[in-house]
Order: sequence, then structure tokens, then C-alpha cells
Amino acid sequence: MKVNKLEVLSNVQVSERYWHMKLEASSILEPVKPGQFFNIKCAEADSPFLRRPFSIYRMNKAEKTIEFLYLMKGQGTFKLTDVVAGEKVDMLGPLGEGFTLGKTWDTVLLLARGVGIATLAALAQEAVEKHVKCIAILSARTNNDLLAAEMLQGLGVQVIKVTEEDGTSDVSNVHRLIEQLLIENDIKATFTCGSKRLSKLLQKISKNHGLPGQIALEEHMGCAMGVCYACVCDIKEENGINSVRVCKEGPVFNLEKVVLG
Amino acid sequence: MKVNKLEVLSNVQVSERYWHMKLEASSILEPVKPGQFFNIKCAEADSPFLRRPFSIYRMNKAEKTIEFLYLMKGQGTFKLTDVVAGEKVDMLGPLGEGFTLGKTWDTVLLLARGVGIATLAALAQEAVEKHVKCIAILSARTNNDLLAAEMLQGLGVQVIKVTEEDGTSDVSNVHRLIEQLLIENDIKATFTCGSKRLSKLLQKISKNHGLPGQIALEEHMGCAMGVCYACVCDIKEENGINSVRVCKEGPVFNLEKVVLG
Amino acid sequence: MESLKLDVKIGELKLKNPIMPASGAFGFEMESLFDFNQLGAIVPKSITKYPRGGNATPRVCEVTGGMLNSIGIQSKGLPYYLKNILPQYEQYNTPLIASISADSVDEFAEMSEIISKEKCVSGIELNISCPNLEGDGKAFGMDAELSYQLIKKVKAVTNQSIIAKLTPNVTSIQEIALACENGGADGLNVANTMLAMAIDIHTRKPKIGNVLGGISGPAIKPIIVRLIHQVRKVTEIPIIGCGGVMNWEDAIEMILAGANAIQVGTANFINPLSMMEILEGIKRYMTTYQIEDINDLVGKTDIPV
Amino acid sequence: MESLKLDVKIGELKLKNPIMPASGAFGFEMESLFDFNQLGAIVPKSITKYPRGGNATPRVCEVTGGMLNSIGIQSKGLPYYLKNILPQYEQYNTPLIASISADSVDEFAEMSEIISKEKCVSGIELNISCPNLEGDGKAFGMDAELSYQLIKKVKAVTNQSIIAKLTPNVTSIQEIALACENGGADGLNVANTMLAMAIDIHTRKPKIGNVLGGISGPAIKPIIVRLIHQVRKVTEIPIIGCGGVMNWEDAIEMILAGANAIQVGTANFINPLSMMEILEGIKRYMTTYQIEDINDLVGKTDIPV
Ligand SMILES: Cc1cc2nc3c(=O)[nH]c(=O)nc-3n(C[C@H](O)[C@H](O)[C@H](O)COP(=O)(O)OP(=O)(O)OC[C@H]3O[C@@H](n4cnc5c(N)ncnc54)[C@H](O)[C@@H]3O)c2cc1C
Ligand SMILES: Cc1cc2nc3c(=O)[nH]c(=O)nc-3n(C[C@H](O)[C@H](O)[C@H](O)COP(=O)(O)OP(=O)(O)OC[C@H]3O[C@@H](n4cnc5c(N)ncnc54)[C@H](O)[C@@H]3O)c2cc1C
Ligand SMILES: Cc1cc2nc3c(=O)[nH]c(=O)nc-3n(C[C@H](O)[C@H](O)[C@H](O)COP(=O)(O)O)c2cc1C
Ligand SMILES: Cc1cc2nc3c(=O)[nH]c(=O)nc-3n(C[C@H](O)[C@H](O)[C@H](O)COP(=O)(O)O)c2cc1C
Ligand code: FES
Ligand code: FES
Repeated sequence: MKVNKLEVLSNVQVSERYWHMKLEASSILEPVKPGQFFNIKCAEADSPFLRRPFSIYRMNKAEKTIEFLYLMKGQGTFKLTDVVAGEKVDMLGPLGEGFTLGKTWDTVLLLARGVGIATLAALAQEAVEKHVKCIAILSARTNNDLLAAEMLQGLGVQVIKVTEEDGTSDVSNVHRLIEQLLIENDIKATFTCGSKRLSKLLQKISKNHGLPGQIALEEHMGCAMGVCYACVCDIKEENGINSVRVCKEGPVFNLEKVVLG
Repeated sequence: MKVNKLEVLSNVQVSERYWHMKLEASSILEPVKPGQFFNIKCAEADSPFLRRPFSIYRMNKAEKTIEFLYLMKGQGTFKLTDVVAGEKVDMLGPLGEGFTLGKTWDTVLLLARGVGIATLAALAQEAVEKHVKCIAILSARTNNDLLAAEMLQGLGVQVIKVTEEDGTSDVSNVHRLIEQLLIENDIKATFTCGSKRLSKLLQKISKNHGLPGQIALEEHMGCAMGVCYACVCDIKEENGINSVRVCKEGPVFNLEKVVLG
Repeated sequence: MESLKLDVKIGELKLKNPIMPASGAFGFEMESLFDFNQLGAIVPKSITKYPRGGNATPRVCEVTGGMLNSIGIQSKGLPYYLKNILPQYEQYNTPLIASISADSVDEFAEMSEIISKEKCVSGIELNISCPNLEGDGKAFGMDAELSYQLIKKVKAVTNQSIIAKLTPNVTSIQEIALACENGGADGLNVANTMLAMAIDIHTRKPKIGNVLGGISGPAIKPIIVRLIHQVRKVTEIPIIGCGGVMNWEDAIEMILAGANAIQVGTANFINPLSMMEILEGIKRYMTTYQIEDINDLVGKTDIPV
Repeated sequence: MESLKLDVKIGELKLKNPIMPASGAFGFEMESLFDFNQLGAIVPKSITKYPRGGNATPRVCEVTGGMLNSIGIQSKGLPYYLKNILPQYEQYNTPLIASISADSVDEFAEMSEIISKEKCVSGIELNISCPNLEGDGKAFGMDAELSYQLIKKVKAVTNQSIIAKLTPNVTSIQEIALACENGGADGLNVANTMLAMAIDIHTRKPKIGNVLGGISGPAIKPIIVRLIHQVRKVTEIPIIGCGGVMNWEDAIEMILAGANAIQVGTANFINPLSMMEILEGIKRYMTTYQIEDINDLVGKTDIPV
């Protein structure tokens, strides 16, 4: 972890609500893992006051670049869209614990909703590089919101899209879809991000099928460095329920152990 | 007075520390007088929090434009330099009472220091239009600071420059200069802005020579509309010393009556 | 929505909507900017019995998210006020709340009695919280017993609706609020500015001539929202929320916290049209969320149990 | 300048410079960012005797010029602290000030006594001002007599330098400051966060799980500067200024107001290098203005008479 001032190579709108930012990252010497994040100062000005956390969307080790995919949501992300190529952005990171791909996992299932797609995209990229077969169910409000996900298809990920627009995104339909995929494929592990309802579903299915799972959580953050205890979540351990920091022990947790409330 | 959102036609640096901004002003129907000012929102963002007062530097009634000359000083004026042509700037005004050119005043003396030059430039413009002979002593730290004043010469104003750089700006030298000008010219009135020391000098000289004088004052402002009483100064009246509002009763006052402290 | 109900009551005082200016940050000089008939109430600057010169300049300075002021209630005195200030507002059908500042309980009562008789006055706000006067920022509103006595005395000499403007610079605003209610206050203004200071590190001088000033603006809004919430917990009398309201979202936030009406001060300096824009925003919010009566929003924060 | 004197004393505690983190906004996790040996002191998060789960999430939210927090002092309890937290800092030659939070006067004394015995502890800060715990934001530091008793009891069981961290949520901080001084405090921290609240107008829920939170950051700086100024007027014991320091200018401003040392909290979240930058800025300022000893700046605001 350090304070990085990275030059923006591009910052473009990729769909109605989503933007994509690419930065020169040769100064980051530490390895950056899928599921890890950066805490970004969205504007040089005093406001927005706090940094905003964004997980890494893509890394190009050869090019020495990193990419983020972000949803225009409130003040911070609106300001971020104002940044233009050539400017520098202050990003603290890499932060937190990322995903782990088990050695024997040759086929994995990704279940992402909304911006969770950004988080899982980095994992998909690593999986593909490691020749792991990747099946991804992407859920969003509209097909437009999924435009940004096309990169995953480009990587060779098998993508299944469900949306409110098409009436395909309800939990029961996703449930059927997953069960079908589990029959058709020898899935070894599951990964999810972006929706509590879908996470609960995947937690249940993974448990039923005895599959290991991982989840990337989101929580409002103060420091993002593990010092302030703003971002806690509950984790079931042998000794009972522990309150741990999403920014430090997470944001990626064992799906089985997370208390989804 | 109203809230005007004016389009910026240009905003350029004219010397090391000075900037010049020109705006489309056809929506301002009220007459704008030299010495009046606008209270400008220097950035769309929340900070700087308060507006900043700037007196009108030039008006072009035919073109329907207004211009400001401003010194890069602190947060507000720094932000103002970021504004680019095509953007709109929120300016409340015109505000306050401006200068008055007496009907019989065919020759006038202007004594300006620093940004006071901007304020008196508008007056010089009106004077020249009314075929009043205008002699201006412009004082500044450096000759570079006076670059912005060249417009006055262009208008046909007789300009005398004094600077710290040249060692010509001390009060005693300016004193000699003025006395000399009073001998050589039939000066009917004096005007000043921008320096307490020079104002005191001109107050004394004007009194000695029985000349009417006017001064434009500056004071930190809250509302700039006359409602908050933040911006008061002391004025000698028959009934004693009165505390009046620079933004409302001023910023231009009778030089004789101002208590310069 | 068919018809939005925006009218609120403070004692006998009926306002057509909950938006009004904060004393000292509004004046007749703004008359060309918008129609004062659109306001819930008109609140002129606090008046003192005798003329006051006010404090040394600079009287304002900017801070992060706000400003400090220490005007010192510059005033031409009560007779001038009655003769020249109040009549300016007679032309409007908006009720006027006169704000009074005084040096003693008796002076508050005396002034209230005089002002009550003015036809164009519909309510009185007692500025028992001005931190700029003598005594190192102290104010009547810091003492519950004194506040009680003050309100009681005023109520004894007037039938006007009385609003006590509280100071936020206290350990327990609930205690002061209850004292004012017991004294007979018809409403509580929560609150005046917070006592503050800024120093120019280069000149090493205080940025305000009077050394201490009151901070207003968005910086104090979260503190004011908390104070409104606390006062609402202990009393049912109307609260006017005041402090840092810059837009309609802030106004709704204070209403949800427990305010029945809202005063807008510093925002007028930044955007002189803000009161009108706040009113429009409140109407849009009510329409979106199908709220027919603004009073139905008061204190309706969903507090977890 | 040849040599700048930056060292300050708080009781027996000697700091090589006046810059230290504020409790709760710093931790060993920041160790890769800068050299902790550069700090005036290390101040870990407040510790409680027993493990505490902390408050409901969300525990932080953003406001204009600052943030609210209501962590609720999540803690693994004193034994874990002694065994796992303190030893992390043993490698540094920077004095460590342990911050203690407790539910009763006796618990404060008990914990102080235990912590005093740790070799690596050089001072104790008593968090008598945390507004997040039980009782609607109330704190020990709101009551002068209680504060006096508390400090006195603690001083009786320890030789460590004791700093009382005051709450800004009081009518008269001077009264509390004097009570702490009389109780034997070696220094005063001015101050903890201000009690505040924010409401999401769309969900109508408080933005903080615990409803009320403490506001920190630049929004409160002018209030803290005023409090430091007021405390400095009544006591000569060292003051640690805390609240809204984002840069070296803010630190100098608080020193001019009367602070002997400075704590930096929220700024660490925005710029984790800010304490180092503040230290550099202070040195530049001293060089520019030919100040050899930082102690010569304390309280040196030029107040008009
Ligand atoms: C570990 C992590 C990784 C993330 N990765 C991505 C990503 O790759 N792409 C993406 O678009 N978004 C991501 N998010 C969510 C992103 O941080 C929020 O959308 C963003 O903070 C919203 O800021 P705003 O100012 O636009 O919205 P506002 O709603 O105005 O923000 C107000 C405050 O709430 C906080 N906040 C709001 N939403 C969230 C949230 N979901 N999680 C945490 N804090 C929040 C903000 O940080 C800010 O402090 C991630 C969040 C976390 C915790
Ligand atoms: C009636 C009037 C007309 C003016 N006309 C011009 C002009 O034409 N050109 C020009 O360059 N400047 C002019 N000024 C001065 C100009 O307002 C200040 O330079 C400007 O406000 C500085 O803002 P800042 O944020 O850059 O500086 P900062 O020093 O950071 O400002 C901090 C605060 O102090 C106030 N302040 C600082 N200096 C002054 C000042 N001299 N007068 C009033 N308030 C001040 C600011 O408004 C702000 O609130 C005028 C001032 C007044 C009162
Ligand atoms: C310049 C100025 C002058 C003020 N004068 C008065 C006053 O005379 N009487 C009063 O009760 N409050 C006065 N106040 C306080 C405001 O009425 C209001 O309580 C405070 O500014 C907080 O609201 P705001 O954040 O919306 O400005 C004044 C505030 C400012 C900024
Ligand atoms: C997230 C967070 C946690 C805090 N925890 C503590 C704490 O445990 N003990 C304490 O005395 N103060 C705590 N504080 C208060 C700070 O130490 C400091 O007094 C306050 O934040 C004001 O300073 P700042 O504006 O520089 O942050 C906390 C503040 C924040 C923001
Ligand atoms: S955000 Fe501070 S501990 Fe996670
Ligand atoms: S600035 Fe408000 S009266 Fe002049």
C-alpha cells in the first residue's frame, strides 16, 4: 500500500451509467490481485471530502496499466468523470485481500450484479490467463448497464446476461440457471459480488453442492487502511461471530463464513 | 441587481499576476456605472464558499460585453483563472454606488494602486467617452503589474507609471508628481482606489486645493447586497461619524468624508 | 399531486409555507430579486433598543464550508426600526417575525411590548443566543433559568407568538428548550451560530475584528440536525431549523429531524434565490413521495429501535 | 535557519515534535506509508477494559467539510491490547500515548494503573469525551466535578503524564479544563468530535447506524480554534489541539491559538502522508518567520486590546 499519483490514459463513458478509466501504473511495484481495491481521491478539491473505494477491473502487466470500471452514482463518481487523460489521480493502494484461485479449480462460476461485474472481471481475467474455464452470470437493471461487460466475452469467458429489462434477473430464475450450469459443467468454486440477494442464493447453492465460494463485500469506509473500524462485517468462525474489517481482512471473504444478515 | 449567469468570452492572463475576463452581458438591462461591482461565484463547487467582489473594468455597450481585471490573490481568484471561454459565471450585480463625473469637470486626476487600476479604468473609459481629459497615476509593485493598464493609454488617457521596481512609488514622490500635475493642468476633481496611503495623500492634497474627490473602498463582504452589515466604513457627516455599508452606500464615497483611519 | 399543503403553524402564527430567512441574512434590499410574498415569513435583522455601532471590521471571514461573522448587531435603535424598517414590509401579505436582541430580561420584555403593538408584526423571535456581544461569547440562552424567566416575562406583556432562538453552544440544548417551553415559548429556533475563531497565520491576527465570531453555513448543518433531533425528543412545540441550509435537501433533512419550519441565512449570500429554489425542491420531493401535507414529514426519521 | 527547536513537553512527557495522530484515526497498518520515528508521539486507538463489538454499520458518512463517525470503540479488550497492540510499537523511539476509554471512574483508574506499568507507554490520554457510547451522546467530560474526580483518581495510581481529552459539546470548556487541571491533568486535548447527525432524505434513515455520530474534519476547525483560545486563557498547562487539522497552516493556526502540540485524525484518511507534510510545513514557516523554538509560537495570536 502506498499513495500513488497515476497518470490517466483514458477516462470514457462506456454505457449510460458506467465509465471506464485506464491509468499508467509502472510506479506500482507491489503485485495487485483481483478483488483488491484502491481508495481514490475523486477530485483535487476539498469536496467530495472522503476518498472512494474501487476495485481493480483490469491489469495489464505488460503495458503496466490498471483499469477501473465505475458506476456514476453520487458526488464522488460524478467528479471522477471530469478527469481527463493526462491528469493525475491520487489513489491509495492496493488495499485489502483479493480472490484466491485454488490450484485444482479448472472451472469456476462467477455471479455478479451491477458494479460487482467490475470486481469479478479482474478475477475472470486472471482465471483465463491461468486457463481456468470461467462461466459468468451477469445481472443488471438494463442491457445497457451490461455493455461494459463485453470485455469479459472478449477474454473468452462464457457470459450469461440477466436483466430486469428482460425479466430474467429475479432470484428464482437465477437459481434455475445456476442449477442448470452446475449440471452441465464441473464447477469447482463460486465467486460473487454486488448483490445481497444473489449472494445469499449463491451461499445456499454452494453449501448444498459442497462448493467453496468467495464473496467481495462493500461497506462504507473511513480509512480503507484497517485503522478506523468503520467498515466491519460479521464472519462466522469456530469461536463464534467475529466483526472484521472489510478493507483489511476483506473485501474478499469465504462465502460460507459471511453473515449476510 | 440580479443574479446573472454570463457566458465567458475570454479569460486570459495579461501579466504575471493579473487576469482579464470578458463576458457576454446582453442580459444585463440595468445600466452599469464605473465604480459599481459584481459579486462573483468564482467556482461552481462549494469552495471557495463566498462570492468575491470585483468592480467593473470595462463595458462595451455596443458589443454588450463587460470586462473584469483581477489579481490572482487567493483561493477565489485562483479558481477564477480556471474558467474557460464558453462556460457561464454566476455574477450578482450590478451592486453599489459608482463614480459620478461632474458636468463641469473637463480634466480629472486618477490615482490608482494595484487592482485599484481596474476600478478606475472603467471611470477613465467613461471620462474619455465624455471628452473629459484624464490623467492617471498608476502605482504598482512592478512594471509587469502595470501591463494590464495599457488599455488606458489606448483610450487616450495620459498615464504616469510609478513602481517599487523603479523606486518611484513612494508617497513623497507621488506627492511631488501630483503637485506638479496640478500646476500643469486645470484639474477639477480627483479619484482614487487601491491604497490607503495614497488615498490619505490625495485626501490631503484635494482638501488643500479645494478639489472634490471620490474614492472607491474595499472591505470584506458577506452579502454585498446591503443586508448583513459586514462591510462597513466610517463616514464623517454633519451629525458626526456614521458607519455605512461599502457595498450599498459605496463602494464609491466622497473622498473628503471618508475616515481613512 | 392535486394540492400540496405547505402551511405550518407556530403558536397563533400561520405561515403559508415553512421557508423564511434567518435574521441578519436578509433585508429589504433583496426586494428586486424575488417576490417576498412567496416566503413563509419575513424576518428582518435583530433590533436593539438603542443604536449600536457594531463591531470592528473585518466582520466576516470565510472558513471551510461556511463563514464566521461578528457584526455585533449594528442597529439604528428601536424608534428608527418602527418608523423605517417595519413599514417597508407592510406591502406584503407575508407575516413578519420581528427579531429582538436585548441586554437584559427587562429590556427584552420592554421591547417585545412595544413591538407587539405594530400592526404589521405577527410574531417575535427573541435572539437570546447572539454570541457576539459582551462576555466572551456568553448568551442568555446558555442558562436555563434565565431563559425561563426571560420568556415568561415577555409572554406576560404580549399576545404575539414568541419564538426563542436557542444557542447551539450548550451542553444540553434539551434543558434550555424545556425551560423555554415552560416559560411559554410558542416555538423554538434551533439554532443561532456556533462560537468560533480563525487566525491569519501570517499576520497572526484574528480574522475577525472582534476575535470570536459565529460560524454559519453547511459546516454546522450536521450539528444543527442533531440539535433539532434532540429538542424534538423532549418537546412537541414547533421548531424552526436554522443553520447551514443551502438547498432543499438540507431543508427536508431538518424537517425529518423534527423541524416544522426552516430559516435560510448564509445561503442567501451565495445564492440569493435559494429560498425560492428550496421551496420548489420541497414541492418536488413531496410530489415524488406522495406527501400531501408537509407537517406529515416533521420528525419522521426512521430511527432503528 | 541553523537549528529549529521542535520539541515540546507535556508533563514529564518529552516529544521531539508537536505532531501526533489522533486516537482512532491511526494504526500500525499505516506503517508502510512513513517512518513512525518521525512522529512526535504514537497514539493508538482508545482501548476498553472488556472486548466491545462496536456500533451498527454504516459507521461513517461524509458531510460538507468532514465526516461523521460512530465506531463505538470496537475493541478486543485490554489483555489483547497489552499483548498484541502495544508491542507493535516497541521498535520505534517515539513515545507512545495510550488512549483509554472506560465506563466508570474506577474503571479509568484501574486501566490507567495497569497500562502505566507497560514499559513502552510514555503517557496516557483519557478519552472522557467519546460521544458514541450510551446516554444520548453524554460523556464524563460534560461534568466538571466528575472530570475532576476522574483525573484525581487516575493520578493517584500512576506517575504517567495524564492528558484529558475534552469534549467540545459543552457550554463552558473553561470550567471543565480547570476541573481537569485541578484534578492533576498534565495536559488537555482540545478536543474530541462534536455530536452530530445526518439523515438520508430518500430512505429517511439516519446515515449512521448509531443515529448520532461525531463530526470531525475541517468543518469543525474554527470551533476547535475558539475552544483552544478559550482554554488557553484560563490555564497554562499544555494543550493538544485536535479537530480539523488538514495541513500545516491549520496546525500553526491552532498553535497560535494556544496549542502546544497537534493531533491529526481525519486528514490521515484523505492524505495518509499529511502528518509528515504538516511537519515539513511547520519547519518552513518557522524558517520564514525566523522562529527558532516552536514553543515561542504558542498562544501568540495578536489580540487587539
Ligand atoms: C471494496 C469496494 C470496491 C468497490 N469497487 C467498485 C467498482 O469497481 N466500481 C464501482 O463503480 N463501484 C465500486 N464500489 C462502490 C463505490 O465505492 C461507490 O459506488 C462509491 O463510493 C460511490 O461514491 P459516490 O460519491 O459516487 O456516491 P455517494 O452515494 O454520493 O457516496 C456517499 C458516500 O457513501 C459511500 N458509498 C456509497 N456507496 C458505497 C458502496 N457501495 N460501498 C462503499 N461505500 C459507498 C461513498 O464512498 C461516500 O463516502 C466499491 C466499493 C467497495 C467498498
Ligand atoms: C468593491 C470591490 C471591488 C473590487 N474590485 C476588484 C477588481 O476589480 N479586481 C481585483 O483584482 N480585485 C478587486 N477587489 C478585491 C477582490 O475582491 C479580492 O482580491 C478578492 O476577493 C480576493 O479573493 P481571493 O479568494 O483570491 O483571496 P483571499 O485572500 O483568499 O480571500 C479570502 C477572503 O477575503 C476576502 N478578501 C480578500 N481581499 C479582499 C479585498 N481586497 N476586498 C474585499 N474582500 C477581500 C475575499 O473576498 C474572501 O472572502 C475588489 C474588492 C471590492 C470590495
Ligand atoms: C452576517 C450574519 C448576521 C447575522 N445576524 C443575526 C442577527 O442579527 N440576529 C440573529 O438572531 N441571528 C443572526 N445571524 C444568525 C443567523 O440568523 C442564523 O442563525 C445563522 O447564520 C445560521 O444559519 P445559516 O447557516 O443558514 O446562515 C446572523 C448570521 C450572519 C451570517
Ligand atoms: C473514525 C474515527 C474514530 C475515532 N476514534 C476515537 C477513539 O477511539 N478515541 C478518541 O479519543 N477519539 C477518537 N476519534 C476522534 C479523533 O481522535 C479526533 O478527536 C477527531 O477526529 C477530531 O480530529 P480530526 O478532525 O483531525 O479527525 C475518532 C475519530 C474518527 C474519525
Ligand atoms: S475503513 Fe477504516 S478500518 Fe476499514
Ligand atoms: S456585505 Fe453585507 S451589507 Fe455589505
